[in-house]
Amino acid sequence: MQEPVSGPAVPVGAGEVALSIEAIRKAYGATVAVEKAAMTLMAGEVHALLGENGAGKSTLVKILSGVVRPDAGGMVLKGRPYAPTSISAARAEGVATAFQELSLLPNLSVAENLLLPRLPKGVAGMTSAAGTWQAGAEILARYGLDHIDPGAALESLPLADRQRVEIVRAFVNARHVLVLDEPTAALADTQWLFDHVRAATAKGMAVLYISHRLSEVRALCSRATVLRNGRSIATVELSAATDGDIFEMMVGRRGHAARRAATSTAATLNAPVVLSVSGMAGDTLKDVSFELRKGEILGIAALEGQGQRELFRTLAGLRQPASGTISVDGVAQALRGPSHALRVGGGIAYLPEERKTEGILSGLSAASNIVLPILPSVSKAGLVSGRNERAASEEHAQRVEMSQRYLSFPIGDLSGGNQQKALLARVMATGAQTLLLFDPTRGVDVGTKQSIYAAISNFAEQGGSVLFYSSELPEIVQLAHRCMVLYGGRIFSEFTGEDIDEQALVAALIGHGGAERRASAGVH
Amino acid sequence: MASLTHSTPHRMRRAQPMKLLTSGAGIVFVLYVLLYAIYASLQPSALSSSTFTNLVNNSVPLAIAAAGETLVVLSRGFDLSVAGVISLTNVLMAVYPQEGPFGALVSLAICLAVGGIVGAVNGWLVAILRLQAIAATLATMIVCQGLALVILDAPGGMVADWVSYELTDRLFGVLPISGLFVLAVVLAWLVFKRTNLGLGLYAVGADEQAASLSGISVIKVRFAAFVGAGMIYGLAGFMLSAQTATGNPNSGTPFLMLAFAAVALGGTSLSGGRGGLIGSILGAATLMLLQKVLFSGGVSSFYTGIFQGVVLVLAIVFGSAFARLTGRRTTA
Amino acid sequence: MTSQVDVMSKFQAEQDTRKARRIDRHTVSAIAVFVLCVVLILASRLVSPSLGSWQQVLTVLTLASFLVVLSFGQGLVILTGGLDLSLPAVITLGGVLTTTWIGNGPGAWYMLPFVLAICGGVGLASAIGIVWLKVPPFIMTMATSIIVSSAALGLTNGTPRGASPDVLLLLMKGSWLGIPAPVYFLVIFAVVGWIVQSRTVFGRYLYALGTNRDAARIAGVPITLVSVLPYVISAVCAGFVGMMLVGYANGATLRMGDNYMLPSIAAVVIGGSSILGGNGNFAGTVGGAILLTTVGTVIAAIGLEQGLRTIIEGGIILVALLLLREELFERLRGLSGKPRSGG
Amino acid sequence: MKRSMFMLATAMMAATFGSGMVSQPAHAQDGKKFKIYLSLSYSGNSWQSEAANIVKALAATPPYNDMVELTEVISGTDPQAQISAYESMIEAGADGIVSFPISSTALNRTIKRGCEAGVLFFMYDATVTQPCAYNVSYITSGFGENSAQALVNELGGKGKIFLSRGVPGNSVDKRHTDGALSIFKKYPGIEIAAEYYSYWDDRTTQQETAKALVAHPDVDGIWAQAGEYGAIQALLDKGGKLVPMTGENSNGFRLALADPAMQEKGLRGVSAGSPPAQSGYAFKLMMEILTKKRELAATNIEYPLPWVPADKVKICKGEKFEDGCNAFADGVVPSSFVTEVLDPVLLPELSIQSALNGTPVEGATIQALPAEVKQAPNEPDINCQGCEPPADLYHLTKIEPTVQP
Repeated sequence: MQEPVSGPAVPVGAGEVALSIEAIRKAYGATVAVEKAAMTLMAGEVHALLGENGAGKSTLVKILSGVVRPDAGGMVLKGRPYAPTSISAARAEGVATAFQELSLLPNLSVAENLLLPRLPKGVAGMTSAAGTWQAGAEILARYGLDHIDPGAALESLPLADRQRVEIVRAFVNARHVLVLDEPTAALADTQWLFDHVRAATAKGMAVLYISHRLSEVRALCSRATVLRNGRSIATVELSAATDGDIFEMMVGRRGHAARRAATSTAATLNAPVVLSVSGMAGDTLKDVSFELRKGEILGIAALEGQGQRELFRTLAGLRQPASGTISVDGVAQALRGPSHALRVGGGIAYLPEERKTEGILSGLSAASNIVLPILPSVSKAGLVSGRNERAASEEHAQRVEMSQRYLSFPIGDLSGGNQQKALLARVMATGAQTLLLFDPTRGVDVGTKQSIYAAISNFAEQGGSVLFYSSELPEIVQLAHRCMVLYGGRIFSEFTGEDIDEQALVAALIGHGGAERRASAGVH
Repeated sequence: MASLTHSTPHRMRRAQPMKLLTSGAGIVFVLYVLLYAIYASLQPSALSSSTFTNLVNNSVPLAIAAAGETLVVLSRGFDLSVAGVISLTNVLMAVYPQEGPFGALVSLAICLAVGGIVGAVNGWLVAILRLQAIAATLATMIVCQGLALVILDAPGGMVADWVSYELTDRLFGVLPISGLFVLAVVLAWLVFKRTNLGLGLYAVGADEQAASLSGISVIKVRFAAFVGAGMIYGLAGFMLSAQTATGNPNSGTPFLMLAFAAVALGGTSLSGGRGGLIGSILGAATLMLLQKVLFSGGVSSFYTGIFQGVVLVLAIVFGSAFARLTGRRTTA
Repeated sequence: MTSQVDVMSKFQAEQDTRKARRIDRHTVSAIAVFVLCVVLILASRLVSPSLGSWQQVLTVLTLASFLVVLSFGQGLVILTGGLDLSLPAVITLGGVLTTTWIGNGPGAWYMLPFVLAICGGVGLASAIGIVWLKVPPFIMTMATSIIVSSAALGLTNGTPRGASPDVLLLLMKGSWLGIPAPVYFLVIFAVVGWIVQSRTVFGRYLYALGTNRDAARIAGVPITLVSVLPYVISAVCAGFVGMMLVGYANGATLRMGDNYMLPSIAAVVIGGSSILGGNGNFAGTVGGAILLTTVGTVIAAIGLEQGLRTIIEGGIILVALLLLREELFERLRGLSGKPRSGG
Repeated sequence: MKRSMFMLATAMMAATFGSGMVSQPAHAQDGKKFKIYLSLSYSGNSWQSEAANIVKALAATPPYNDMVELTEVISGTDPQAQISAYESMIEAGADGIVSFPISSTALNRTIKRGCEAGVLFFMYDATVTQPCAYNVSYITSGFGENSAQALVNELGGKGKIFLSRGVPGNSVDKRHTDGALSIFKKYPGIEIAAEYYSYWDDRTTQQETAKALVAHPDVDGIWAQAGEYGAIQALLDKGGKLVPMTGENSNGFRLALADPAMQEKGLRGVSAGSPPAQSGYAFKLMMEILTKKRELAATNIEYPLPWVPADKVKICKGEKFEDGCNAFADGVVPSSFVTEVLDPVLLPELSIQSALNGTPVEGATIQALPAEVKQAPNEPDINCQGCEPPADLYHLTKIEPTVQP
């Protein structure tokens, strides 16, 4: 930790307007993405941008970053008109963005990614490999990421480190305004980010922070602008607004406090075992054994990289364990692949980690995406029946409370929340009795989260079993009947029913509870 | 802080020789040496400098053409116009010969310019108008072949003597001069690779959207790739003319498939972003050497193709198996 | 709570008046290709008064039938993100085996499927290299192509013998109600092909695979089978084109497939499919094949030297590509390509 | 696992190299065998394979079977590949190379190097402009102009015609077409309605003719190069009316010319064009030079133009050209079989089987060639470079004009 964590000192240039945008409008053909969006960012402020998926946040971010140009309206940066025509132009003016869909090149090195599009020059104007490595290493060190090799190919990094690289690059390029679009989607631990955001604001940077995690927003931001259906509804002081207020502004009506879903913990304890893992090891996993019972929701809590990814992918048949056995409905199975996993016993279906690369089939309609695993059952003699497909997709969309009107659109055109709903509908449509859900609410808005929670609970109430990992502890607390904490590839501890408690989980997450630092997932 | 996020071990920079060996170029180089050893054992004269010069002269046009194709393939494109540009520059060389060393320079400039113009048209169609590269370059290839036929409707014409003699000769009795042109292309590539544009090529090939969000001008990179490729095809046409000393309106046609084969053999991914130009050059040289090896091995003519096909597949399979064995996918 | 969230999504649906894009790009693109064919045929009257006739349409359709069958297989392979360069060699193989093994003797009813099975075996060999040995499709099919041509050459000793089985002569030379049999065949094949690609489970799997292999795998698509089959089908189609050519010309030559390589890819791409896989529509491909053949008939009638005609041919293809540009439709309909990562 | 894969592959390579697919050059102990190479372009059509087969048959006919070690190399359509093949042959110590050259000019440098190394180059059918090579070709014998005049005579000097050409950008095609145009140009009544490329292939000719027929259903005659049988098929597909046409030497075309049913439909014409027998003649000439039976400096040698009008078609009873016959019954050979592969005077050793399979005729021995060879006239870019063509380059040799322009 090289950077001092700044206290609540008065930021440089506080009170000065860094960026103001007014009456921005952007339409894609007949589709209006943003209309009458307005907002003012003060220097030294962390300003939240809130809204449902599809409210126009991403478009606004793209406008700010110079990726797209608005049809109408204007922006003023540090008192001068601001109308960037490209990413580079925006950067030149001191505005930089860490994108939600990471904008990194997998085949280039970390250092090259950090320095794109211009690398340090050496002899005769050629880029210098050593200089690039050096500059990359310096940047990484400055942001406390010296465990990342600047020469490593980006694709060799875990997702969380890739996200950090994306964030660091934005930090490096931002002078006046830093836009962070869902920066913690892949980060279980947000402290690192918060420290650096605070350090930047202390120097007068304005930060626009976009996140679905209200707890993070409250921990970091002072004011928030709420977008709904492409319009900015209001800008509020966060300290003066309740969660309910914000929810109401986002969706247009009042929401509810989350309820405790797991009421039937006792009933599941004696239910038959559907999935049992014993002595599983391989890669990061070490001697993992547990049982999942009928009707049970088993949560996995872990910091990133503790083996949860390997565990889920092994159970989905995507990788083979070095040792150990997996039994489904009491029968030992060697899972040969996802389609095999779907067929063994009551079936195991997997909701993958990365929606974009492993989940959606972007050109196909949402309906086709949902029914993909059950195509044969909506077909007659090998022909897909349009009516059956519609009926089946509507049925399963309903289980996750996905609006039917989205079913006929290409899934790639839908918002992240609706994509995630469709993917959840897909795993439910398989008819599998066991669901493996890897961070099922990553990057989705509050409303969608509630729909997903409800769908998971209903599934379990009807006798299905769920193994789910979440990077947000409150989610586990709210949903799980039982929770296991993975640490260093082992099951470190286990909590049942009412014992599932954030404080206890936090201690277990970092091993032995002796840590001085809180695991900040969802804590505020 | 970092203690919590230690998910990957500290990665050391890999030693350079290992990286070279596992790169596409390294593997095809090993393959080339192996084949040459077989060739030399079957045909002792293979080690003489004149045989080697002939082999180099023979391989140079394809090697340069494949080098050009690599630029486009790296940016995740296809360029079929290679056949058209070579035919076109070849007939220009034969119909309008320019004598003497200065004339050769003028001819070279014309070839590069013609290639560059065709490349610019491709770049305009693909990068700016966003047509699919394979279809757009098919059309430009057809147009170029038509132009070549208009200029010369049957094989004939004479390439300037200076070009056809000097460029196929040897320097100091050992170094094939045509090889120096390949070397020049390689040097230019090594310099280009270390420019922002060169890095952009890899970036655009890997993920166009991410590249654009990283501040790279995708249009500029694509356009440059096509123009650069076109100019290199022009050079390939120039070298082909030097070798055959005559014009043929269909002379580029055989290069179409062979150039792609050389690129793939050289370890460049046809889906973009991975590989390099040196591998393609070695790939082209390997393809030409293979013919020699099969000849000296006495493979019956009808079945030469079976050997060529099998060797092509084996080379790729071993290449990737070897790369996997040494545990690293290649990036350069 | 469930009911309340329900209310909320309804509420949201009513409030959100912004529209999203429908998936009809490929239909539009296919229609556009056909319109372009018609325009080109009508415009060809300017070249020669005998052109632009019903007779021309029939000739174009007859000649296009080869390309349609071929580009169906090529289209399936392209849909999965691959490419099949072995088609010309397999056409030749199919044709040569048909004339040398069957000829106009008996046994066509069981030998023709057998020859097609051999062609399918070639496709299977390519697929094995691609799926299991991880050889890039481009190289693998190029290698099978070289191997198969070489084998066909050795097999026939350079001179293919024999003539066409009667059933193929009937298919290619017969006519009914004044319309040549291949035209009926083309229509039936186009419909069946469209159904296979767009309406069957298998077709849907191909789209899934071509769009996102990892996602398709996780969603339980039997990816091995679905990766292999397109190459087998493609080779069977090519073998059948070989047979059609045998019926058309009553004999086989070793170069009979040579001129079909690039057109088979061009038909697919002009028809609106992406060479990178995951999208496209067989109707568009059929249109692309007919368009290319139409260009050929028009070019053949132009009285210019070959070089200039070649230039015009390239030019027409280019203009067609420009007219069929996606952006152009979008602009025409006042819609546009919404960025993939929704707002 | 990787290691075993490698070993497997090595074993495979070794096995195939050692197997029957490899023709082991049988090194003659006495060292007297002539090392002869047969370098082909593409052995993909009847013409090419017949030409190659008769060379193989001759090399296996006594006494050459004990004197010649013949190796066949196929280079495809790529001049680079043929250059590479020539170079390999020169390195391997060839005595002679009999070849169908892919390009008339691109091979020159390599040929020159070969000549300097003492290799004899005999080109058949297609030619090269390198003076140290022997060209044995009918190309100068006036196929284009003679056949064009025959068509003009049939049409009475006027009508709409198609030109079914060969391969675009090919010198042979250009020579034929130039010759034909020199005649057609004289007759204002002759209108060239369409001109297309057949790639000397039946199927392509058929498709291209079909396309041309759409625009010009009222065609009166067709001047065709090889692939002519496809043109007949296209006309038949169209509805049965045939027109006068000229073409090359396919057996199918000859039978059609002689078929009364076809004549009824309007087919008239003449069969002429490229004879595969040139390769055999070239080979025998080369062997006579190598065995010192003949002295001949490198030169261009003209092979006589086969010329068979409809009324001269005569079907052979046996497997040889005997008693002036010049075609074979349907079923004996494929319709694409090029008949002019045999010659009673120049190649009496051969039969159809030699042409189809490359096998020598039982009991036959090599017969000496006539002493005289016919010098071919100069044709720039065809058989010489920077030379002057004779003034009467396109003069008629086989036919007289029966109609005046």
